[in-house]
Amino acid sequence: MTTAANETEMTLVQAVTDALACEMRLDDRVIILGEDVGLNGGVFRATEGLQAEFGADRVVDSPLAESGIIGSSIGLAMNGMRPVPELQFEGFMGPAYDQLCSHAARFRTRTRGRFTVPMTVRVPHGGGIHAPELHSDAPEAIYAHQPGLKVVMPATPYDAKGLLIASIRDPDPVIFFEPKRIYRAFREAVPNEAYTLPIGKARVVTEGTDLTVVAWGAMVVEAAKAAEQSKASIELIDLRTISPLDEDTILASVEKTGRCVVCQEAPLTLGLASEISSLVTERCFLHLEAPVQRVAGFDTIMPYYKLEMEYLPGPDRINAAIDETLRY
Amino acid sequence: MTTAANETEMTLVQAVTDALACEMRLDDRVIILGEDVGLNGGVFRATEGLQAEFGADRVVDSPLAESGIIGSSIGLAMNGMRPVPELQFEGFMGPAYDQLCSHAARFRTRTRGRFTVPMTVRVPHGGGIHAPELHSDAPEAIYAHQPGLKVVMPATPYDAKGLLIASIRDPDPVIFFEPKRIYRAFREAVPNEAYTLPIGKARVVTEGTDLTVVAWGAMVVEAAKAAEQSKASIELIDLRTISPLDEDTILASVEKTGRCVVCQEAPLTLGLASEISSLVTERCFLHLEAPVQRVAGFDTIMPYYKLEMEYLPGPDRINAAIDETLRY
Amino acid sequence: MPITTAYETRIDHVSILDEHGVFDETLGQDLISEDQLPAIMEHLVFCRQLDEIAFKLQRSGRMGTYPQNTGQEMPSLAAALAIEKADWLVTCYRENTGLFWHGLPPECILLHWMGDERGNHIPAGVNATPIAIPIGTQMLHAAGLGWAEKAKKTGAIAVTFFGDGATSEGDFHEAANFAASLKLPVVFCCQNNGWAISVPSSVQSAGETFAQRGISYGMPCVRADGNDLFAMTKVMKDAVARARAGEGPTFIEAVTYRLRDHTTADDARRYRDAGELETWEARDPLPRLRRWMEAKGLWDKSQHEKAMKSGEERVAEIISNAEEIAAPDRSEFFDHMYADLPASLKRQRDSKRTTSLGQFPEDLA
Amino acid sequence: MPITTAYETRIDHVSILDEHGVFDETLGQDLISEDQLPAIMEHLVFCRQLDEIAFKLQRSGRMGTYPQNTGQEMPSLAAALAIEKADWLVTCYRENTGLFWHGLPPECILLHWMGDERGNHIPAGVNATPIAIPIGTQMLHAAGLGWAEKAKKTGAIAVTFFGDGATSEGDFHEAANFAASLKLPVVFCCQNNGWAISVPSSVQSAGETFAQRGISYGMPCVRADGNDLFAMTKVMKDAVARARAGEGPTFIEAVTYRLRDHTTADDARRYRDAGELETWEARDPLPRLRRWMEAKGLWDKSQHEKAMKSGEERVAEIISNAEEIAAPDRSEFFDHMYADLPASLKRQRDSKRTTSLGQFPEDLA
Ligand SMILES: Cc1ncc(C[n+]2csc(CCOP(=O)(O)OP(=O)(O)O)c2C)c(N)n1
Ligand SMILES: Cc1ncc(C[n+]2csc(CCOP(=O)(O)OP(=O)(O)O)c2C)c(N)n1
Ligand SMILES: [Mg+2]
Ligand SMILES: [Mg+2]
Repeated sequence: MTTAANETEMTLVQAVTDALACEMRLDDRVIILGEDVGLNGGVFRATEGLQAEFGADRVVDSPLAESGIIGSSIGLAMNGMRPVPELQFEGFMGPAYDQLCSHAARFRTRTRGRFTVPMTVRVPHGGGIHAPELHSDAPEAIYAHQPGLKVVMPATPYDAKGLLIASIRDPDPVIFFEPKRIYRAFREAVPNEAYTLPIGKARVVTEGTDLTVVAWGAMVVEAAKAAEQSKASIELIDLRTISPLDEDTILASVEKTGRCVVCQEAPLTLGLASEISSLVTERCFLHLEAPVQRVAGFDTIMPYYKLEMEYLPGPDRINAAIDETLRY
Repeated sequence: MTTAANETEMTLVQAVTDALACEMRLDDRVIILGEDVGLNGGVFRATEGLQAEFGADRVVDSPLAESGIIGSSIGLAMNGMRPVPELQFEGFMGPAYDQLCSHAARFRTRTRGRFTVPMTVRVPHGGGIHAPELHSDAPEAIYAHQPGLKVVMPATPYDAKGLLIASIRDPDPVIFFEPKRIYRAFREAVPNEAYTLPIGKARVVTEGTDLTVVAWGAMVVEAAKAAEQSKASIELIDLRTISPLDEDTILASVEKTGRCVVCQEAPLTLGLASEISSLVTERCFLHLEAPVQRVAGFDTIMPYYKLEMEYLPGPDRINAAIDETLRY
Repeated sequence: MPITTAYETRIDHVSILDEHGVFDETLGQDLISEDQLPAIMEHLVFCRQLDEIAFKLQRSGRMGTYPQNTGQEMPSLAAALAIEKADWLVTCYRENTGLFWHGLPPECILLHWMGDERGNHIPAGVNATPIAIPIGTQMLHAAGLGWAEKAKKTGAIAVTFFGDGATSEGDFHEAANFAASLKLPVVFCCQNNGWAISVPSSVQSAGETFAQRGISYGMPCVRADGNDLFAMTKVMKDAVARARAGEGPTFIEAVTYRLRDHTTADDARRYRDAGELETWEARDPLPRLRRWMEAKGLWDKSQHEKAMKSGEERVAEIISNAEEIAAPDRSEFFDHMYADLPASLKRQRDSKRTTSLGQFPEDLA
Repeated sequence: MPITTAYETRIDHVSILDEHGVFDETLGQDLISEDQLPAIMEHLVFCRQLDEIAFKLQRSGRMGTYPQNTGQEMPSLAAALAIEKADWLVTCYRENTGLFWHGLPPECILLHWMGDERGNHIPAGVNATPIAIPIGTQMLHAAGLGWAEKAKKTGAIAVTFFGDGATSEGDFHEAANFAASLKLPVVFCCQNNGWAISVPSSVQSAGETFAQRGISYGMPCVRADGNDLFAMTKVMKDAVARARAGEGPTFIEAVTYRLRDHTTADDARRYRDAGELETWEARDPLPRLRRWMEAKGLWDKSQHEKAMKSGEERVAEIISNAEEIAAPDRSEFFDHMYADLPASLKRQRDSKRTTSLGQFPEDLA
């Protein structure tokens, strides 16, 4: 691989750091707050070096309180700043649920536009890293059910940088999930300059004709492995944005292939796969050769790590669903 | 209407009070806690008279703190009590989200059965009562996505009493949503004795052959109106339990009718209707004459009450979906 | 010395014009200029009138649930007197006097309780947040608003109000702790009005005072007679000065009383002692101020009658403004969901259908 | 009297065996019987060994992330000494000494950190809750556990432990307030170890002490040397007695120090001063107690060597117990979701498929 002079090979987590640094250089309204984001650079090192460059007033170690982090970020955002709070793990979004869903999501419409909340909440997401309880969940559906929020999840370093900068510039609150399992899984060339990718647009990873696979975050990697192993011609879609959904890209693909499998880490019931399944069915019914299949985590608590790989869908389970759908 | 000697005509909210009183007489582990549940009998009078009968130690006015109410109820439940906390409105579940989903839902499996949480959280649910902001939401999908919780919602006084007693006796945590719009909408005969109805079993309200309508809570009343207005033969299912879903009853009905419309107050995206749609499609695909249709609230914040009836699905919108599905 | 003192503190109670009409000349000096007092009195008369009429509007079905402010007029008004236009008032729902003084059109409050979000569209230039329905959540927004002013180095500050009940919520704790730890320019004012709906303040805290809630965070704490405009103005001015000087937050407990039902949906006779109510009616802050002003020759009966009359007229006008506003468009609630409405929401708005087949557009409502 | 005292308080700091080896005979008398001390010392030696070995297990890939307890052995041990078998220990993750003394098999803790929920199956009769991963949430469970004992009139109580960082969470506030307001038999013990991962305790609170957090709730507060077993035992005994007598909760701040990294996933050198660490190494509670016991003739070198050796053997046995437990069944995580597994979950468990077509059962894993 060759890297152009204006590009650097980086991992997904490095792309996150780079996006933050780029945007903080360009816009001094951007302020980072959270637990351990300062000197320590965050427990995943996503904010490494930022306090040194931008100072302790712009990269702020807050008290250990998630509702406090989000609630005060809302006030910052309402008053001309561009806060980028970090919640340390998705399992600790719970204490902030109320500020996210009762306030961040509602201020624009509650005040008919007088107040807005241009805040980007960064949250490491998902399982597979051998971590303790509540460090491996996949709560994206909860926030996608909440009108007023946007939910974004990149699956590559390039997307991570472009989508994070777009999120920070977005005039509305964004929950930016970072697939921690692939934080350091691979590198790719990422432009050094700031750039944005559109929120709400999915990416067709590989084109295919037999069946559409929809995935997001770390599941994109698993789905790609499955597609590679499959004899069928798979069209793999990486959602990139979970809310609002890029309905057009999904529907156009399934209209073409007539078959669809959706992969998620979250429990089956009421996960995003259910939404995509019902959407596709309603809008592509007469094109469907088989029902949309969901490959998901089980409707159990994500087990501690001894069994986590039993829980998480991998290429095997994805391919079983692909095969079954093809044979339907 | 005649009422037997061992029955009383009552409204849904009276049936709730009656259920609590019956069970408190039978089981002194049952304890009620919440805001204003004592002398005031709750803002909807659902606990009216209970403090007078059972004393201030068993009907406890707590400090104003929803996480506190649920978190301390968890401890009570783990230690031999049967707490029945009340959250005043569904819009105030937010602060308790973490204790509900990170703890109540997890203690049994977290401790592989050493600790269990037999707690029943009563929460008035839904719109249509001309109330302020955050007093009219429909968050059931959030809690149905959480493994480890059960979610119940009655639509009649008879069901309210039987399901509430069953919930209190259930060995696992139950969120018991009470459709406040129909708290006092009608009366029916309710047995004076304690009785239970099975959690996880839906009720076929009316049998029909052309199309299945699935609803729960206050939407059952709207769906019944729609069915009455419709020329088609509608099979109306009242879910009664939202989690776990009574898949058999739904699937058997759609296998028979080949068409299905699901009605909910909640926003469309990732509401329970999406789950039912994907389930029915996966399991009845070859029986389906038309895609499952969802009739839902919009993907917006529930508006303040001047416009709330624009938001909530009523018989017109339900019938439009029925007609469209029939003509598909 | 095995047992030593780890910590020691005391909290002041401040009173200037007491319930018996005694005025402390030392503390009270130059707090509020005598010139300003008649305008303040007019404002109070008007606010009380609006509050009582709002109750009647609800009773006659012209408004939804409404929480009366009567009896609690002084704390937020004192805040409004103590702050500048650029400062923020981050309130709950019993702070009409302060909000109106700070520039909020009273129509906004009525529209809100009439179930219309347009009442929350605070006019540009008025730094106030809308009515906070979920209890105890707005103080965190105040912390953030103040933080932003600190970051922008404007010198502006935020004053936030909440009830005794609200101090039981975790968000109160996090807000106070963030403000103290990060030295944010915020003033916390707890209106301890004795009740949270039917629950007495003794259930909200086993502490002797609510003022001591602030000790946890290492911030200065003070308790004041919340029915005394002068005492409230003094503690507010001190706290505002401290915040503006970069010295961080202050915690104020304003001891006051809810003279009416919790809201129009409530009936306080179910749980509240008539005797307690009487005691507090005697401490009503309006007559107290009026008597003192009359004794000082700053107000008289004819001024009062004039104020009553012009108040009545203003109230009537405000009500008709609020009632005569054109009904919102049926799909107005889509308009401010996002800066740009996503395609799926546009389809929902245009079709008024969440169902998705849409093959029969003639069915659309 | 316009300015009066609304509230006044002071908080004690308690020290008995100080870092220089000075022992306060008055306060220290009869706190812990001399007969019991050798067993306590053996326990401490064993716990420290297990803690250091657990670190190595993680480093060699035999265990997941582990939070070392070293340096913080005394507070929870003091609690365990002060309570009865029927009382509850509701801890976070640095309370091994107390938990083991209270009867928790050490294997449980190892299994937990080896990613196995079976470690959380606390044996019947041991009243302790499992490791609390989400910070600050367990104190509410303690409030409820204590409440249940009160309701059942058993006389049993709950002692809950949490860090300095945890006191910033709203749930801490709600737990303390519920316990105080409802007079629940609960003891709150904050282990202020100076840090919450990389964040110094000065960020968690602008207060001079963490002990003053309890003032908010009107509960007795005390600060003690958390590296002094005697001081901790004294304040625990007092607090336990108060709870048992129905007088409600007490707030204890134990001033201690985290002598190791936050967890094995952390590297404290990134943010922590070497000098600070040295200061606290000199205050290490184990050598302090050992020196004093040796001086009093209650312990000697040979006993220590024996304790080291038997500790080593016990640790080895515990580790092999934890490592040799049969692997959990692949679908074991379904077994305790509900008392009765719903039909849909049974299908998921049996088919290992969340997808639902199931027409080709031969595809099932
Ligand atoms: C989070 C939340 N829980 C419950 C309610 C219902 N509720 C509305 S007002 C109120 C009492 C508030 O008491 P307090 O804070 O003392 O304010 P006051 O009404 O006395 O001014 C309650 C429980 C709410 N609005 N929000
Ligand atoms: C709710 C929540 N937020 C964040 C974390 C991540 N986290 C784990 S330990 C810790 C610091 C805890 O500090 P403290 O309470 O002082 O306990 P200590 O580790 O010092 O014993 C943090 C932030 C968590 N586990 N839970
Ligand atoms: Mg109050
Ligand atoms: Mg700590």
